[in-house]
Amino acid sequence: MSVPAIELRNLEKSFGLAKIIQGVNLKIGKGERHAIIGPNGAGKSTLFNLITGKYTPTAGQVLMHGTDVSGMKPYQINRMGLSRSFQITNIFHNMTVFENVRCGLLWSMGYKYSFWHMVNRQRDLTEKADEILEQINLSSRRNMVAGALAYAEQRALEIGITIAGGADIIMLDEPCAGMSHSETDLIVDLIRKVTEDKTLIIVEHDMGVIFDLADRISVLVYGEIIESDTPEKVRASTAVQEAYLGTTVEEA
Amino acid sequence: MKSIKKLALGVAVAGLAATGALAENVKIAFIDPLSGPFAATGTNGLHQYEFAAEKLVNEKGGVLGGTNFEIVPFDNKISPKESLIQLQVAIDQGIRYIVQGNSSGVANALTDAIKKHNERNPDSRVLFLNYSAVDPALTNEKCNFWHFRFDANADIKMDALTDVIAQNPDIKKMYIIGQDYSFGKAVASAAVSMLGAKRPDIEIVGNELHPIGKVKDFTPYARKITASGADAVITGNWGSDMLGLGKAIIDNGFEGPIYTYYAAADGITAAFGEAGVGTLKLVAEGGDAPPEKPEAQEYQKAFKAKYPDGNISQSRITNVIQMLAMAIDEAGTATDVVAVANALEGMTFNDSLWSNNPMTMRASDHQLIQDVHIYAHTQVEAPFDMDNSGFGLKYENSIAAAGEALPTSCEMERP
Amino acid sequence: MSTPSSTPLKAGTQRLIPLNHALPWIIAAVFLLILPYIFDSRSALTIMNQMAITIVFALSYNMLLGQGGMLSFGHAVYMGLGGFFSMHVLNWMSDDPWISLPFLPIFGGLFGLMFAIMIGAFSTRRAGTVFAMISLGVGELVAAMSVIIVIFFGGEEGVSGDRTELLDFFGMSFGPQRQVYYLTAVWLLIAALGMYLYSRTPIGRIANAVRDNEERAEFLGYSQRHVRWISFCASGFFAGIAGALFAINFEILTEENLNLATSGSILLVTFLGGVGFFVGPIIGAIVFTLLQTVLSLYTEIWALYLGILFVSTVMFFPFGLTGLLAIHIQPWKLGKISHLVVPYAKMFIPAVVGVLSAAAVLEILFHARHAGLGEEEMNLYGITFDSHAAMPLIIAIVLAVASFFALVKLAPGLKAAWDEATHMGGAKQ
Amino acid sequence: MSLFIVNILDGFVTGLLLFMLCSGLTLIFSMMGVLNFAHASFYMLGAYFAYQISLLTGFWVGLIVAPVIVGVIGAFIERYGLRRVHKYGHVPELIFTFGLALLIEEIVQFFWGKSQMAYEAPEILDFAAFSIAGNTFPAYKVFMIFVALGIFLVLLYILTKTRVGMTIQAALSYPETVQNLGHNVPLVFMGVFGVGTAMAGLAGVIAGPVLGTFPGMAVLLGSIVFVTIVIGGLGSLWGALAASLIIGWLQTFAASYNVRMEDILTGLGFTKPEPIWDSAWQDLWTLTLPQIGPILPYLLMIIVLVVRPQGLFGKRET
Repeated sequence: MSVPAIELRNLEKSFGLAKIIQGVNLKIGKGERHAIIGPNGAGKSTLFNLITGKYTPTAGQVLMHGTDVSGMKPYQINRMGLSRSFQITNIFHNMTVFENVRCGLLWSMGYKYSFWHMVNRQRDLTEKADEILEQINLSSRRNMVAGALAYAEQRALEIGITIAGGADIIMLDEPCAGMSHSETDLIVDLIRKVTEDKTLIIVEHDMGVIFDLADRISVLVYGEIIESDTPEKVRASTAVQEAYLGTTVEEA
Repeated sequence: MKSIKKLALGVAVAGLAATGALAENVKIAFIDPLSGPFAATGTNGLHQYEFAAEKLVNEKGGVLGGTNFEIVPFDNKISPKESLIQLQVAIDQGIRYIVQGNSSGVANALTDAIKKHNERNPDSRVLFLNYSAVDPALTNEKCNFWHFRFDANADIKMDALTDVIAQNPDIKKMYIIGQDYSFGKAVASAAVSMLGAKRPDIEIVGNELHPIGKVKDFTPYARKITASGADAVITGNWGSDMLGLGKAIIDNGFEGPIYTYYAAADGITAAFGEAGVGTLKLVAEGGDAPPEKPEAQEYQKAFKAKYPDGNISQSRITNVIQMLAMAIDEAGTATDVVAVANALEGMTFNDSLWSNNPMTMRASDHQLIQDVHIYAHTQVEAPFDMDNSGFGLKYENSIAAAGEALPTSCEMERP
Repeated sequence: MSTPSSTPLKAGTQRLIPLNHALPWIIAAVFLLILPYIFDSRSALTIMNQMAITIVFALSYNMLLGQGGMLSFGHAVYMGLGGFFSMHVLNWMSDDPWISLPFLPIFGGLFGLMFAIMIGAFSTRRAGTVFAMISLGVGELVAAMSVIIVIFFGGEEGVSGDRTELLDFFGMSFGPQRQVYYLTAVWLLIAALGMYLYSRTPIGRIANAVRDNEERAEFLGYSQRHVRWISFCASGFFAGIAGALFAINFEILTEENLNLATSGSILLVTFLGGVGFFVGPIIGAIVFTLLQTVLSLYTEIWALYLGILFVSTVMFFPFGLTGLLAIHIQPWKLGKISHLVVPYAKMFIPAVVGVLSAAAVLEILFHARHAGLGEEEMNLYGITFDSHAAMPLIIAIVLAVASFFALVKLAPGLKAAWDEATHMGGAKQ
Repeated sequence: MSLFIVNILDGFVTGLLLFMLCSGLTLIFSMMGVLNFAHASFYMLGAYFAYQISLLTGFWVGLIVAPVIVGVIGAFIERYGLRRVHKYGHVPELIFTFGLALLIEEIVQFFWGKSQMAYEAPEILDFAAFSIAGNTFPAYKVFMIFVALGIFLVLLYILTKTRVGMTIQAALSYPETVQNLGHNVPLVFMGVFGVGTAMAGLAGVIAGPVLGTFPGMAVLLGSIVFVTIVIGGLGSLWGALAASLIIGWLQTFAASYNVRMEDILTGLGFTKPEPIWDSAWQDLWTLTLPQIGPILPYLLMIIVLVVRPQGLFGKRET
């Protein structure tokens, strides 16, 4: 196996006395669609925040394409090609939908901290942003203020902003939370479409989504990964069932 | 404040009002703080000007055979920038005489601006009659032909003060404390050099500056002064810094004299009250309480009748008004300020309400040479007290024609 | 943490001046060109210059507050230092000048920029309260330094210079006020255009993004700290230009150019105008300068009115005066602005009477309390009366209360008209 | 040495006075997330009301009544002003209190004019409690210490022994638990703001006679109070106490000892340029500690914020 896209080595995180992540080891290969599941409070969001640089690990390492990124700032990690979405919708509410996507593009398209380009005059930016709007089916909402969008549309925009920068590792934190069945189907299709040929790491409660999307699944319980394998094997694992899945599988 | 409303012309049409005609009043722009922390001093000064113009000029037939004086107030919020704007407004209204006094910083800005204005606009020259700003520089290195000072400057006052101190053998140790800015420093350096010349045996046990307007509690300074064993204190503080410092020193049990420049009126006399008697001394020009001349007593009574809350705290204001009236009459014009300035220059003035001795506007630097007194803060009968407190300022020592011998570095350039 | 909500500071991107329309800029330029022919007195020119300087300063402040979400209590530092350095450059060159006056603001801007780079390096690490407090601390420190370091700041007298001592510029010596006016006006246009264009650049857009949601911006590859720092530096640059313009106009800089009162008043100006709009600070600066210079000629308690105006703006119109204008854009676009004319006209008289009589109450009370004993007579709106008598006060109170009730009574009518005017469709049936 | 003890006592008084302001401000901030820029203005109102009342009935009635009036005004402002602005976010709230501070200063001048008021300590306390090496320590200052300590103890009792107090205390450390106050949240907010401002008012009542009652008194103290709670850590009562005392002593000692830059520089081996007034370094050479005393708190704040943004005792980031 080549260098994994993301590798976690003995990753630990404590808040005061509470040890939330206790020694996680995980390798996620390039192009893999990897889901992280676990009961509430298992530390999934904390793990996400550790990988993306929002938190600094207490011990252990995060490697991205073989480079140690632990302790780096979110923007540094993002620049190396990792982008994430948020569990609670995290968009620029006062900007238009179009501008939201454009903000996601600026860095990766090389505009960085430029103060000598006029954004409105950059045809490449506008075209790319419109292309992404097309992909996430929000072209008709282009000039609306993002805060005025319906919830499902905001979730779609969230994904749009996340993928805009063209990162090759995409991390989605409960993209389907709070959605109806039909909306969920649309979002799953969208995720599949926009993460083609990319590494996807996803946290989700909806098991249907997980088993639909994921190539591999890791099960996080009390800050430890108790199982990491293909959906079939995870579904079959007694350890997982005991610890977590149990009835949920049947329900799904 | 009714004269503020007389300014109804406002800014936009201000330019139209230019060129004072014969029948029109001689307008005098009063540019001083009328709002903000120093508004009390400014407002009181304005009242004194309005009253003096009315009583001493207009009621006596005006100048040039019937033209009245009119004081036009401008609020400069004690800001140099606002002062410069108000100066422009005043000039646009055809005003040729500017009076200002509070803050040497403002005075410096004004004298500089007026000098440039008069150079660039010979058709609308103005005179600057400074009635209170005592920074020595104004009549020394920064002097100019358009500026006249009616108060004794800080050096002259210190000269008088040190003359008096020199005669007091009880003073062996002196503490000098002041606000950390030009005036505080000027007082300190003058005190050091003059004491050194007149009483080399006096030890300066403390010479320090504190930030201006920022000290909440002067107790630590008072402790330090007591600890130094000083027999007397000299301070140029004013406003709440004066009150805070003085009260802290007295509260700490200090009994020697505290020589001040500005420890009176605007609430300060009232706030010191009984506590200040015997310790507070003040150096200034002006009259006794009650003044020696009967007409001055009448004047002061009339003023207190009109402004019961006011004080004749800047008695030189009457000198400004009277001397300006004399100069205008002598020059025969109120519009040609060069002629008026030439008349003022070197003028000897015998009719001051507050003084029996003549005063001279020294030609070399435009500094009025007059008597300076050391006052004691003590009980005074109304209406000659201050702040209606029953306390006021009485002569203790007098120096005739103070500062006459002090040299000036002024190199006057005349038009 | 920034929780996105529709706060006035985050209103963002209303485009009152669209880029592809140069028209507003041309109108502004023409307006500035003819202005001195309408108001030609020296004081009017001085006040217009003062306005222009305040506009540049307020616009630069809004780069922080409005566009960057940074509340600063010490912005005067950058304008003041820019001004002081310009003054020193002016004095240093006066013996042997090699530039002419119109280029001086470049120096002011560069020195403002220099200090913004230095101070921003640590102050922009965080936004919100920490930034506000550091700005307050730096503001206090620099203001205090200005009194202590006399050799540079000139102590209480400040530093002055003579603007005519540089090289003539196409025959202009810049002695006369009018020449200075045109210099200031040109720089006003340059600076305003520069700041406007800045807000359309990638960094300008991202500054908005960081203001609204700094966390999200971090995960888009942008360091929130660097974004704030860059905005801060740009703001310092333009503040420095304002400082140099001040130096040119007043030929003196003093401690007041650096102190907290100046920093506080620019916050007032900007907020009054409306922080969510590019033109907000411009309107704020014009209104504030007029209030400060003109109102203070008529009444002693102008600062009280200003305080009331400011507090009620924060309470009732958090989008500022510009916000008040901007809410009329929608009815205008819908072609329904005419619906508002009648209710506005109805309210006009009670509103004017209400404001004037309320002011009269304050004026009478103030006069009765503070005027001299012989000065019971006061003059208000051309009427002369005795301020110590009860009648004028009662009349003023009755008028104020009556017009207040009239306004309350008319309010539902206005609201209905508003609903109608902002409601889409139905107008042309 | 005796001067040192006197300074310790003086600094203690200053510190406690600061703490009376800071405790109210901290309470308000912890509960409502509002940094009340106008806090010192309520302190000023306290002094002026007490002065006005003392003209009629003497000092002691003012001591009780003035803070109550200030508290009622504070609660009123919270209810009809601050709550209105609250929905726009914290920055507009801060701007609102900033405007309020300006407005209150104007209102005070409107009624009382611009001069200093002759507000005096009661005669019964107008004697020297004791004196150390010629430095008298007025009884009034002893009284101030007792009032401040009394306030502190009462506050401590309320916060630790009463139900509302414990909820408030929980809210100090965990802002989200404010919700546990149930449907009375607005009332509690109003109450906390009222009590906080009343404490500021009380501080004004007892400080007015010592530090002067004039329109500038709020500005003089305003930003220092702010600085103190930022140094102590926003939301930490103990931090506020510690920072108040630190600043009290810092300012007292800075004013008391004429440490001169000249001595330090000479000690470091530099030679003083002569004559000093021609040197570009004149201001550095002539600098003394009392000159920079009042700005030391700001310097301290900047250092603390850069090194430890949550303040000395603060748990959460601002």
